[in-house]
This record gives sequence, structure tokens and C-alpha cells, in this order.
Amino acid sequence: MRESVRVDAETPILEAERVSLRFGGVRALTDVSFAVRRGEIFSIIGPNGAGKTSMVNCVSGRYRPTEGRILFEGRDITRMPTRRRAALGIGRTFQNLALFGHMTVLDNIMVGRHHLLRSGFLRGMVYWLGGAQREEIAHRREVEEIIDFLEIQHVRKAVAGQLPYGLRKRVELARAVALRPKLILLDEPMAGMNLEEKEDMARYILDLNEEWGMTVLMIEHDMGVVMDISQRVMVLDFGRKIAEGPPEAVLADEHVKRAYLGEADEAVSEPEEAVA
Amino acid sequence: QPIPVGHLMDNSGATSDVGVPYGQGVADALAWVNATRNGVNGRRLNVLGFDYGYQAPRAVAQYQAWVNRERVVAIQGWGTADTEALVRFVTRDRIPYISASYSAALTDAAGRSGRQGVEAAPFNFFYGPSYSDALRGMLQWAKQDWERRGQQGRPRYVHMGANHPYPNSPKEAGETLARELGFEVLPAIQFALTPGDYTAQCLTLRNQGAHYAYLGNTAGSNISVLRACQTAGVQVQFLGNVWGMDENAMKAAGTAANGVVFPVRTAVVWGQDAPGMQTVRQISRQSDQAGTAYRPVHYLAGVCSAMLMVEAMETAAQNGGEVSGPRIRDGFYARQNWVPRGLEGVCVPVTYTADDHRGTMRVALYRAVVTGDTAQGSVADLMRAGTMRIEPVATIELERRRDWLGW
Amino acid sequence: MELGFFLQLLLNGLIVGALYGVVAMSFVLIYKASQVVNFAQGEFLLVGAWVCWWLLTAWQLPFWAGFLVTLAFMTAFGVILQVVVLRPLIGEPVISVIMVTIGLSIFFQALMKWMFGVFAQPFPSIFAADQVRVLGLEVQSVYLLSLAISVAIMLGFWWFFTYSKHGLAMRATAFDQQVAASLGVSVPRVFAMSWAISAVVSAVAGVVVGVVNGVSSALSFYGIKVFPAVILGGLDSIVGAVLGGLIVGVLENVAQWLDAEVLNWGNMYQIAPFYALILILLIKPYGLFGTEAIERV
Amino acid sequence: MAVMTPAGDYRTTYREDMTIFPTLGSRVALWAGIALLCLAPLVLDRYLLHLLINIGFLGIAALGLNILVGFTGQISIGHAAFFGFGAFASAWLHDVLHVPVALAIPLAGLMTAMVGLVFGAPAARLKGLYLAIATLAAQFILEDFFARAQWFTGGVAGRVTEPFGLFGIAFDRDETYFYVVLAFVVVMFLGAANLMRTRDGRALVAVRDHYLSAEMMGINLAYYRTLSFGIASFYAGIGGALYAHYLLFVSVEAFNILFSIQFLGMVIIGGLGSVMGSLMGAAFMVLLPEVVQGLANLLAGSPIDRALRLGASISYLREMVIGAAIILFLMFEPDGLAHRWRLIKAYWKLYPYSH
Amino acid sequence: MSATAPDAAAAPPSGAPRPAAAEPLLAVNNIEVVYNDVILVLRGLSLAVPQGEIVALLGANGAGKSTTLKAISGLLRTEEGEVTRGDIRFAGERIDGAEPHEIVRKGIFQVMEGRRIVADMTPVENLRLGAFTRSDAEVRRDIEMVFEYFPRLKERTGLAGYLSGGEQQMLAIGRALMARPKLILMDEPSMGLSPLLVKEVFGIIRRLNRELGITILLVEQNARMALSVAGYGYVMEQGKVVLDGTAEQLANNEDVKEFYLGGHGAERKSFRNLKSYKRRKRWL
Ligand SMILES: Nc1ncnc2c1ncn2[C@@H]1O[C@H](COP(=O)(O)OP(=O)(O)OP(=O)(O)O)[C@@H](O)[C@H]1O
Ligand SMILES: Nc1ncnc2c1ncn2[C@@H]1O[C@H](COP(=O)(O)OP(=O)(O)OP(=O)(O)O)[C@@H](O)[C@H]1O
Ligand SMILES: [Mg+2]
Ligand SMILES: [Mg+2]
Repeated sequence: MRESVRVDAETPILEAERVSLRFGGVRALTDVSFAVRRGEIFSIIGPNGAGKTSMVNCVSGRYRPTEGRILFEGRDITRMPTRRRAALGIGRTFQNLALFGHMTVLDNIMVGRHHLLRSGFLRGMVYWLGGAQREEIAHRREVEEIIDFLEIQHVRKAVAGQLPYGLRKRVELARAVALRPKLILLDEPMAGMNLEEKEDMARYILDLNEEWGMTVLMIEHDMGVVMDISQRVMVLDFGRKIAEGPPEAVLADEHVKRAYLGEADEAVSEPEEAVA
Repeated sequence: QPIPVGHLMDNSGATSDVGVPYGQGVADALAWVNATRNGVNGRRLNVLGFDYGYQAPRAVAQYQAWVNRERVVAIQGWGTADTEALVRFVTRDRIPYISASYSAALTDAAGRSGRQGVEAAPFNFFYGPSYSDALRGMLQWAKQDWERRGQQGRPRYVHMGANHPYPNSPKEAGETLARELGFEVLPAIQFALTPGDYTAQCLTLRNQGAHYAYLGNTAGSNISVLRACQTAGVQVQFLGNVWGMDENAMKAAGTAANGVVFPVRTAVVWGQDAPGMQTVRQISRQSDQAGTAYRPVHYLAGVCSAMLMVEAMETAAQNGGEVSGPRIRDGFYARQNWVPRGLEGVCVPVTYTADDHRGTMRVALYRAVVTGDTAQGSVADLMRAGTMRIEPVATIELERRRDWLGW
Repeated sequence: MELGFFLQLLLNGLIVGALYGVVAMSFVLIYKASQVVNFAQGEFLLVGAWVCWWLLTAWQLPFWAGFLVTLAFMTAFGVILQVVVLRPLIGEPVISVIMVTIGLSIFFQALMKWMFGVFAQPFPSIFAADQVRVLGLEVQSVYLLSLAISVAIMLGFWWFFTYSKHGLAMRATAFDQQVAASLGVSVPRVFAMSWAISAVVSAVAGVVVGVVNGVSSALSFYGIKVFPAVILGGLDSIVGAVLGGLIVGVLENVAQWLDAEVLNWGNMYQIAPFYALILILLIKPYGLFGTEAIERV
Repeated sequence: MAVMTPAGDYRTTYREDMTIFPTLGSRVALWAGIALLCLAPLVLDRYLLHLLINIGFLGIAALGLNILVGFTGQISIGHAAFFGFGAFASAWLHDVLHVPVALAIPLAGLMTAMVGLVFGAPAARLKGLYLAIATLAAQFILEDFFARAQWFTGGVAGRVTEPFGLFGIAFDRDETYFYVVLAFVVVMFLGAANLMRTRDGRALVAVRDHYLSAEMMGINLAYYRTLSFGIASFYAGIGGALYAHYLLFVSVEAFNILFSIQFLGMVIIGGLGSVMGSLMGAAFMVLLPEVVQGLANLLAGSPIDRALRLGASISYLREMVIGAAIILFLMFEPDGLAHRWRLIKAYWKLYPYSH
Repeated sequence: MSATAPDAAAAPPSGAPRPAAAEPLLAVNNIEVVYNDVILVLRGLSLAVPQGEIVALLGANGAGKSTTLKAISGLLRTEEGEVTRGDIRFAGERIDGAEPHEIVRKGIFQVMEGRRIVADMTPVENLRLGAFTRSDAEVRRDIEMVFEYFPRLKERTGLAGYLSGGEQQMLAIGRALMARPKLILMDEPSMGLSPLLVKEVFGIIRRLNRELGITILLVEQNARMALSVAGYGYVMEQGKVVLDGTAEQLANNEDVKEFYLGGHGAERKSFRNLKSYKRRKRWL
């Protein structure tokens, strides 16, 4: 299951071609094109309301772009129903947690296995007879592996809605991982975490990328994290792409500095400093 | 050892407006029998009352409880839907079932009518003319009325009521006879068993140009129609069924009820005099110590119905006989032109035979007369003051036609 | 003749529909404040009508006095109901609260029967002229009065929700009680207010219907009848509720016309609004005017 | 942390970890309970059996509604109509098509499921209370159908049907019919419990909790929303069919809006999303009127009776008490019986360290 | 206490009064909070917020920071939580057990975690709601003030539910300003904001404190930022205060540096090279 995939510069796993998205008068995205290479960690940054989440929503199917195309592994998925994208290999987490609040952590993660499970309700009802039990146990094993990896063993049976914020984010990640996606979309995975937890999260993301072979598309406001773990960065502002490239270069861009980072301040981890 | 008797009532359902006084009449009569005659042949009646809210399934469930657990020997029943549903059960269990449903389908005791859907109902009885016969009587009166008033052309007749076994029961019989008598029969008009706004129905009535309209529901919803029709200015002669009009309804409908013609099952109404009224007043004191309550027509009918059963039981108990279902039934056949003891001049004479349970073919028609505001004052006051009156109109003696048996 | 008949039915539909609209509004009010669907709305009509009837007959009050006392009583009734029954349920799942309103409905239905009996009772006449002629149709004067009251109530509601601070607080409470509380809104007070207003407005409708048809437990059926009205308009729209009411009223009457003229089925009158309801929901899942739920991730 | 597993919990395989009844104690209790119920007809009187039978078939139908409301989050105020459809279907299959009752009951369940799917498919687009009220419309439309479809239902007069029979034995008395209902209850409840711990069951709950993210997990919303209608109707149909062959009479009057509301009451009082809660809720709704009646009987003849004229108004008082009981219950236990049950269990498990 | 905290105030984690100003505006004394009658979350927590100060409350996920704020603002009772021991005093008056709306009227306003704006209202309506407890005529002017702080919000006239995450956060803070409270409890105000806005928000917090004299209790994961604006700080672990001191003291504490600020001294560790080891060091 864990395979290593090196960044493959030639074949993009995800391509967005001139994507535009409008809500009535609001232009959430205008003419955005980019490509995510197989095996890389790709970050989208930008001011609040720039359209980052909207872009991810277009990829995961929540929104249909008003114009433009989105290709996944060379295949046009612009109009594909949301639910079919899971089987295709696109998993995601959400900016505002979207767990199944009344289910246990274990069940939440098992829902991630939905498209991999075969037994429908009839076989489910006769649990012991139709092979549902066998299947459940087999998948439970894989889910436990994810649980171990994300270190949430102790809350396995807890109700997801009552967990503290940081753990919920981790459960959400586990659920997305359980889909066994090729591309995982992370919408602000570090928000609301303290340094230590951010470090943990960074480690998980790196492991997912390097050991589990997942391509990562991440939205994040913590520049330290973005700098350190992503290979390439795209910057959106007012729905338009204003820069793309390796993090150092992008963050040095004047336009980006002005629109996004603001003046230097002793209290933020300054990217320039870190690079230097 | 007491005799268990079931008493099914509607005190809270769609027909509770008439169910309450009728049920009270039955209950008072049976209580009176216990109090003054020490029950039947020295055995007290253990009356098991149940308010089934006019829901046939609940009646059936209660019936099964009574038969299986309490082993009742006879039942005082209520509605058409439940009584008809229980026909098969009471026939099987041989339990006389005296209903307040006057559905003609219950009169074919031997199942000889050969009509489709009508099965033998050897254990079903009721007191008074069947719905169908009462309607037949009213139609014959309507025919005379039409001619007497010197009207031209064919009178138009329409059946009104809910889509429910009780209003439906005489529909076919009425429409058939109306055609025979030369009426033009209009498409039936539906309205629910609950009070409501029936202006639309009245406008339809007017638009159709009906002359005679049968009101198949109980008083509560009929008065809504009457009031709506009064407002809409509809001039129709309404024909109520036995449950369709009474003193309470006249009070509620006010002048809108004026002129409605309807059958009354007893020979007198409250406040009139007859030898048996003495007894009725005693019975009434069972639930009204002061003796001031006004008892509507349904109360009297309930008394008669209960007392018929009591006498049939007494007949069964004669000579040390067992008070069992089949013997009680035979008790109903024991007399001709039968008026329960002490109720002379109140209950009309009835005769039941083993293959014909049409107790009477006499239809006594009365007219509701309301001359003023009925909002203030009790029914008793209004009747006493003459603001509301129930006036005899005609008594139609129907032929006991064999081909009318069972529908 | 035919056209006249149709027009009369239409007019009747509008008049009755306005009443539905009023009840629907008071229903929407509670929904807007608490997301609770009030199954006891019909019983509010019932209680109001019986109380007014009792004041007029047993106490011989003149109509206007009796009516005002009824409204005062209903205000208290709404508040007490809220304090005794609904306040402890604040913060509990909405569905449980909905179930409680069902319990209330059962309770008051029976209580009214117990206190006032099962017979329909007539109201004393109120106006010198019981009816007036409109478009060739005799219309109860009370209906016209109710029409005027309805319009006034509707305007009041519209202002309340658009401009008043309390209307805003009510909407916030409906959206999220915790948030509302954190903003300094007294959630219990908002609920008490909405229940009281709703009870009063329903009682107005109850009295009007009572005057026309007599008071009986069947009045509570209005509580069910407004469902199609409310949904047609959209659960959270005051304007929608009024329009929905009118539509249902007209629909009933048109259905009766169709029934009488062509179908002869008999009960289109009762069932037609529900068919219409399903049809409209298929086309517009949030009713004609309801706001769509916000779905963002 | 919020997890509470009792001490002495030594489960070593996933299989053991995934049973419906996680502790030995609960398993033993289950089997003992079923065994006791099997003995019930030998010891209980008919009245109690009658109540148990009612709890049984109502519980099955309530479970169906709980799958719809509690698990999938789709409120339905039309459940009684589906219950009724099952009852009519079974009576029709038996009386008109002469299908043996033992077969007619499951077939009726399937027919009802079909009808449920027909109503459920468009309903999949509706949310929350809009759906609830669309089901209310379904309730009235189906009621109208029952009153009209003479060929199927016997029209407004209803249909008298026959008792359950198998291998020539008639299960026509409380003592015997009890076993029929018990068998159905066990099978249907196990089915539901199993469903809930497998793929489609989880999908249903996921749709309830967060349908947007469920969709992105690859869950077909329309399918599951419709499916849950189908399953709910199936359960309702089975419950209704069992009712039909118990009462031996089916009529449109029984399946009214009030009955639908009672079903809703059962699942809410029992506990939304709880399998066993459905049975508890059904028991509550069946026993409540009986208890009230019992109280009234106790009071009969006493001064209170005379003062309030209980005798004449018993039916109103009964209704009032039922209404009040529902209100009070929800005021003190808004999450239902199943929730209280869980808390009690948790309390005993952690005793004496319940804080 | 396993970690050495030489320069932290040596107060025991619970009980004894703090060596803060004579009468703090807000004093939380040794409270215990229980959810659902069974889950004990706060175990004898005490803290004090002096008038006119900014106090930071730091701690890991699940330490009970939000619970503490909810206990103060009374919102706990909307979540089946309860203060079972200890007391909370605001300006000398006990407020534990009071209704949330009463507490707001006393001048305590909480900016809840996760924004919690009213999605089906416009931003302006949300702001008007913030001013619900006020009845003066300056509401309109204050709305303009908020728009001045967050110009982006002014352009958004649709429903607030459609705002981006960061925009909603701005709205939530703006709403608090509208209430003109004496004390604002802020639960992770910087969550989901871009670096530029984070700086702006902290600038605004500082301005609120300096210009309007509003006292602020700040829960933040961005410890560096929080300590840069705060005068005093507390560190929580598992429902208790394990460390407190002036912002300076805390910023120089080795453990705080390591777990909350990142790296010793000014050097920032890279997120890339953490994977080799795991630390789970705690004060408890
Ligand atoms: N469904 C929608 N309807 C209307 N407007 C929308 C909708 N979704 C997003 N928007 C608007 O589109 C713009 C971009 O929103 P988006 O959520 O993509 O921003 P973002 O870059 O993720 O910002 P943040 O960092 O604050 O989360 C915002 O102005 C938002 O108001
Ligand atoms: N409503 C609730 N019911 C039960 N337990 C709860 C509830 N809310 C919080 N908890 C529990 O209380 C503990 C503290 O939660 P709290 O939200 O206060 O933490 P926090 O310090 O704010 O964490 P974070 O940084 O993740 O926001 C957690 O273990 C959580 O599971
Ligand atoms: Mg975003
Ligand atoms: Mg928190």
C-alpha cells in the first residue's frame, strides 16, 4: 500500500485550464490555470477571499467552474458528479471541519472506505452470511493502520463531534487518507493549531507524500509550513493567479509581499529571514 | 355474577356530537336497570364502556378484547364502518350486536337478499328504520311536497356526505328510488364529517340547481353546510338523516337549520308527554340528579335501543335459561310490535324476524323550526320558549318490500 | 352562469385563503424564531375561539371587549406556554421541541373538549348586517373584517422582520441559539415573544372562523391546513406564507369546481392542495419564496 | 479523554471489537431476554400478550421510521400511510390473490418498499422540514388512495382478513401469534443493527451528519436518501402486515395523520438513531394509554372521580394525560429513552468514579 | 511540574490568588467544569485579568481554553456544561451561573471559536446584531468604523454565509466591536487569516486595548503573536494552569520557546526535518 513516488515533472496529475467561477456578481476565480505534478506538494496561498477554497471546490466537485476545464490524470472531470471523484482518487479535508459529528472516529474513517467496499444494504443486513463481516474486518485492518499512523488510537471510539479541534482535524485527515487518494486536497490543515501540532501535521503531510505516495494540494496561511514542505506555490489574489513557482521565489515577489505578507514584523516567522 | 355487556361509544371522534347523547342514553338505561330492577333476572349488568373515537380499527381491537378476555354476551355498538366490519366476527362468535348504525346491510339476517357484498348478519340489530328506508320515506315525502307546491318539471335530488360507510350507506338506495320517482339525480357532493367551511359545496349546490339535498353526515358537519348555504343564499330543501339533525344542531346552526326535514325514531321528543316519559325521566336522573337536563332525540333512541336489549336478555333468562348470545338473539324474535315495558308511547313498536331485521318500516318525519337567535340560552330554554321547535311533518308507512332488504 | 359560479368560488377562495395566510404567518413566526414547526397552531385557534365565545356568552361581554380580553389572554397564554413548557427545552434538538408541540396539540384538543364539550357552538351575531354583497356573492361581514385585520398583521410582520432589532434577534436565534446568546440576545425572551405573537394572531383567525362557522374542535384542523400554505410560500417567508394561504384557498375552491363540473370524484377539495404542494416542491425545493439553505464547505 | 471503555475490556480481534453487543454481559442478557419472551405466552395473560404483540409490530415500523429520521435525518410525517399500505397489501395478497399469509407479509413489505421508493425518489431533493411536509402530503394522498381504491383496500369500508397460518396451523390467538411477531421482531432488529455497522448504514448516517462532505467521500446522496425511504417503508410494510393479520380487519381510518405522529413520537421518545430505542419508544406509546386507563380505573368511584366527573370525560382526560406525558417526558428527557439508558449504563460502568 | 521554569511566576497551578493588580476586572477562582454531568474538563483553574490589560491564554488542543472562555461568558450552559466548583467574578460580582445574555449586558463579549457568524444574514445585519444590547444612536457610525478596519467586508453585500473563511473571521471580530464591551474574550482570532491580516488583527487588538481601553482575554495558537501583544500570559494543560507570568517571562521560558514559539532563540526550525523524533513533553 505504501509506495514511494518521486515527483514526476512530466505528467501532471491535475491540470486547471483557464478556470473561472462566478457567483452572481462575485468573481471568485478568473482565468486560473495551473498544473500539479504527480508526487509533489503544491500549495495555494493568497489573501482571504482570494478564491483558494473555491479552486479546491472546483477540483473536488463542490463547484462547477463557470468557464474552463479541469483535468485529472489527463481526463476531463469538469462536469463529473462529485461522488465519482472519490473513486477516481481525489480526497480532501475542509477548511471548516466537516466531520460526521455524531459518528465515532472509527466510523468516520470507515466512511472514507465507502467506494472501496462492496457489500450493499442487503448483504449488510445479513452481516454474517453475505461476506459483509469479512469485508468489514479486512478494511478495519487498513483503517487501523491509518489510525496508528496519525496517532489517534486513543480516540478511536470517541464521538467525533466532541473531540477538541486539533484532533478533529486529524480525524478529518484520516478520513481523507482512507479514501486512498492519489491526490489529496488539504484546506488549511494547520489552522488553529499550536506549533507542536503544526509540526506533527507537517510530518504527516510529508509522510503521506513521501511514503504513501500521495500528491498533495494544500492551502495554508502559515508561511513557515508552506516554505518548508511545498515544492511549488501558487498565489491567488482577487481570484487571479499572480505568481507561481518555488516558494522562495514566489515569496520574494513584490506583488505577493504587498498583497499577502505585509511589512516585515518581528513577531511573524519571516520567510526572507528563513531563506537567508 | 354480573352479565358482561360491551358498550362502544364515540365520545370524542368525528360523530361525537351525536354519539355523546346517544351513548349517555344507553349508559343511563343500563344503569337504571341495575339500580331499579337489580339487573336482568337478578344478575347485574357489568357494562364495559369504551370510547373508540369513531375509528373502526379501534372498535375491532376492543371487540376482540371483549370477546377473548371479558366474554361479553352482547354489545351496544355505534358506527357503520365498525359495525359492518364486525359482522363476520359477531356472527362467528354469536354475539348480538345492537348498533346505532342503521345501515340497511345489517338487516339481511339470513343473507337471502343475494345482493353483492351483503352478507348474512344474523346477530345485528338496531332500533328504528334503516338509513335507506328513512331516505326512501323522505323521498316519497319530497315527491308529494313537490307536487303539493305545484312545482313544474322534474325535481332535482342530490346526495351529500363524506366518503365514509355511514353517509354512503343509503346512497344507492336513495338515488335508485329517486330515479324511480321521477327525480333527476345530480352528482353527489362530498363534505367531510368535521365542521368546516363548505361554501364551495353550497355554491356547487346552487349552481346545479338542486331542489332536494340529502345530508348524510352527522349534525356537527351538516350545520356547517347549512350555515354556508344560508350565507350563499341557496334555496334547497334539505333532508337530514336520523343523526343529521337534532336540538343541539338547531341551536348551533340557528335559523340556517330552519326547515330541514328529518326522521325521528321515537314517538315523542323531550318535553312532550307520553306514558313512557315517566320512565325516561327516571332513567335520565341516572346521570342528572337534578333532573333539569334537556335530552335530545338521540338520548331517547339510545334508551329504546338499550331497553330492547335488556328485554331480549330477560327473555333469554326466563325459566332459568342461560343469558347467552344465541338466546338473546332469540329474545329479539319473541315479540311482535314490541315496545319495551315502561316505554309505551316513547319507543315505536318494532318487530324482528329470523330473516328480516328491519324492525320498523314506519318513517316519522319532522321539521326543524328555528325562529330566532339561538346563541344565547340553553337548548332547554330555547325549546321551552319555542324559538326552536321540532314539528311533525308526515309519517310514511313504507311497504316491506323484499327487494329492499339489505340495501 | 358558469363563469359567475367560477368567480364566486374564486372570491370565496381568496377570502378563506386570507385566513389561511394569517394562520400561516403566525406559524412562520415561530419557525423563524426557533426552527420549530408548531403542530399546536390549530389549537391556538381553538383556544382563542373558545375563550372569546365563553366571554361573549357566559359573561355577556360586548364583542369588542371580549375580543380584546381574548387577545390579552392569548398573549399571556403564549408566554406561559413558553415559560412552563418550552423554556426547559432551549438548546435541545429541534425535533424534540416539535414533538412537544404535538403533545401540546393533543393536550389542548382534549382539554377544550373536556371544558366546552363536543358540540359546535354559535357565536352571538356581531354586526348589524351579517353579510354584504361582493361580486354577486354574499360574504360574511366578519370575513371582510378579517381581511382588513390580516392585511394589517401582515404589514406589521413585514416591518418587524425587516427593520426591528428584535426581528433580527429572532432570525439570529433561529439560526443558532448559542450565537444569539453570545450576542446578548435573551433566547427565552425571543421565544416567549414569538409564541405570544403567534398565539394572538392565531386567535384572531380562530375567532373569525368561529363567528362564521361556530366554534368546535374542528377549528384545530386549520393547523394542518396551513402546512401546504406555508410550504408553498417557503417556510421562512412571511410574504410567502400569505401568498401560500391565498393559493391554497383558491386551489381548494377551484378543485371543488373541477370536481363538480368534470371529475365528480368528490374530494378533490381536500386533497388538491397536497398535490399542488408536491408539484411545487418538485420544481422549487424551498417553496416559492423560501431562502435556500447555505451550503458551503 | 472522551472515550470510556470499561476496565477489563480484553478484546483481541477486530471481529470481537465489531460485535453489536460488545460485552459478554449484554450478549447473555440478550439471549436470556429472547428466551424469556419465548416463555411469555405460557405465563402472561392475554391482555399483556396483546400489549406485547402491539409493541412488536409497532416497534418494527418505528424502527423503519428511525432509520429514516434518526439515521438519515429525513423527517417523515407519513409513516402511518406506509404502515397502512403494508396492511392493505398483505390483506389484498391473501384475500384476492390467495397468497398464503406467511408469504403475503414479506411480499407486502416489498410492495410497500416500492411505494416508498416512488415517494422517496422525488423527496431526495428536499431538505429538512420541506421534506417532512412533503411526506405529510404523501400521507393525505395515500389516505385518499386507500379510500378510493376499492379493488385494493375494500374502499372506505375496509377489508376483513384472515389470521396467519403456517403448515396448516393457524396462529389466530394471542398466545400463538405472539411467536410470529417475536420472530419478525428478532429478524428485523438484527437486520437493522447489522445494517448500521456496515457500509450502507454508515453512508446513511454520513448523509445525515454532513451530506456535503459525504458526497465527497463518494456517497451517492440521491441513492441513499431514496434507499432509506425504501428501507423505512419496508419495515413499515412488515409492521402493517403483521398488524393486519392480528386485528383481522384493515380500514383506512386507522392510518391517519395522528398515527403517523405517534410513530414520530415513538422514535423521538425512544431515541433518534437508536435501534433498541425504537422498541422502547413503541413500548412507551403502547403502555402510556393503558397506564392512564389503569389509573382512571383505580380512581373510579373515588371523590376525585365524582368531583371531576371522570367517568363521563375519561376519554378526554386520557388524551390530556397522554399529551402531558409526552410533553413532560421530552422536557426531562429530550434525547429519548435510549440516551438515558446509555447514561445509566455508563454510570454503572464507571461507578463509583462517575465523575 | 516536571519542567523547570525558573523565571515563571512560582504560583501553584491552582488555588491561591494571583499576584496581579488589587482587584482584577475578571477573576476566575479554582473552577471545575463538567460536560454532560460526566466529563470533567477543567480541574481547578484560576486566572485573573486586570483592568485594561491584554492577557493571553495558551495551551495545546483540548487543554480547555475554549471551555474556560465559555465558562466565563456563560455559554457553557448551552452545551450541557456546568461550573461545578469555584467562582468567576467580573468587577467583583459573581457571574458564574448567570445567563449568557445577562453576562453580555454586563460587558463581556466572546468571539467564539469557528467564527459563528449568522450565515443567512448580510454582513451589515450581522454587525447590527452585534450591537443588540446597545440602544444608542452611534451604531451606524460604529459600523463604518468596522468597515474601516476591514474594508473587504464593505464590498460584500450578499449573505454572510458565502463569505470566505477569513472574511467571516473579520466579521466575527467586527461584531465584537459593535458590542462595545468592557472585556472581549477572543477565541483564536487569527485562525485562518492571511499573514497580512493576522498582523492587522493583532494591530487592531492592540488599538482596541489602547484606544478604547477594552480589556482582552486572548486565546491563541499563534503564541508568538499573542505574547507580543499581551502583558501577561497563562499556559494551560489538561484543564489546569501550569505556568504563568508576564509575557516577557513566558517568551523567555525554555519550554514555552520549544513548544509554542518554535526553536530556541530566534532560530526557526524547519518543518521539514522534524520527522526523525517525537517529543511529547508536558508539564504534567
Ligand atoms: N457559494 C458562494 N456564493 C457566493 N459567493 C461565494 C461562494 N463561495 C465563495 N464565494 C465568494 O468567493 C470569494 C472567494 O472565496 P473563497 O472561499 O474561495 O476564498 P479563500 O481564498 O478560500 O479565502 P480564505 O483564506 O479566507 O478561506 C469570496 O469573496 C466569497 O465571498
Ligand atoms: N460540548 C462538549 N461536550 C463534551 N465534551 C466537550 C465539549 N466541548 C469540549 N469538550 C471536551 O473538553 C475538552 C476541552 O475542550 P476545549 O474546546 O475547551 O479545548 P481547547 O483548549 O479550546 O482546544 P482547541 O485548541 O482545540 O480549541 C476536550 O477534551 C473536549 O473533548
Ligand atoms: Mg478558504
Ligand atoms: Mg478551542
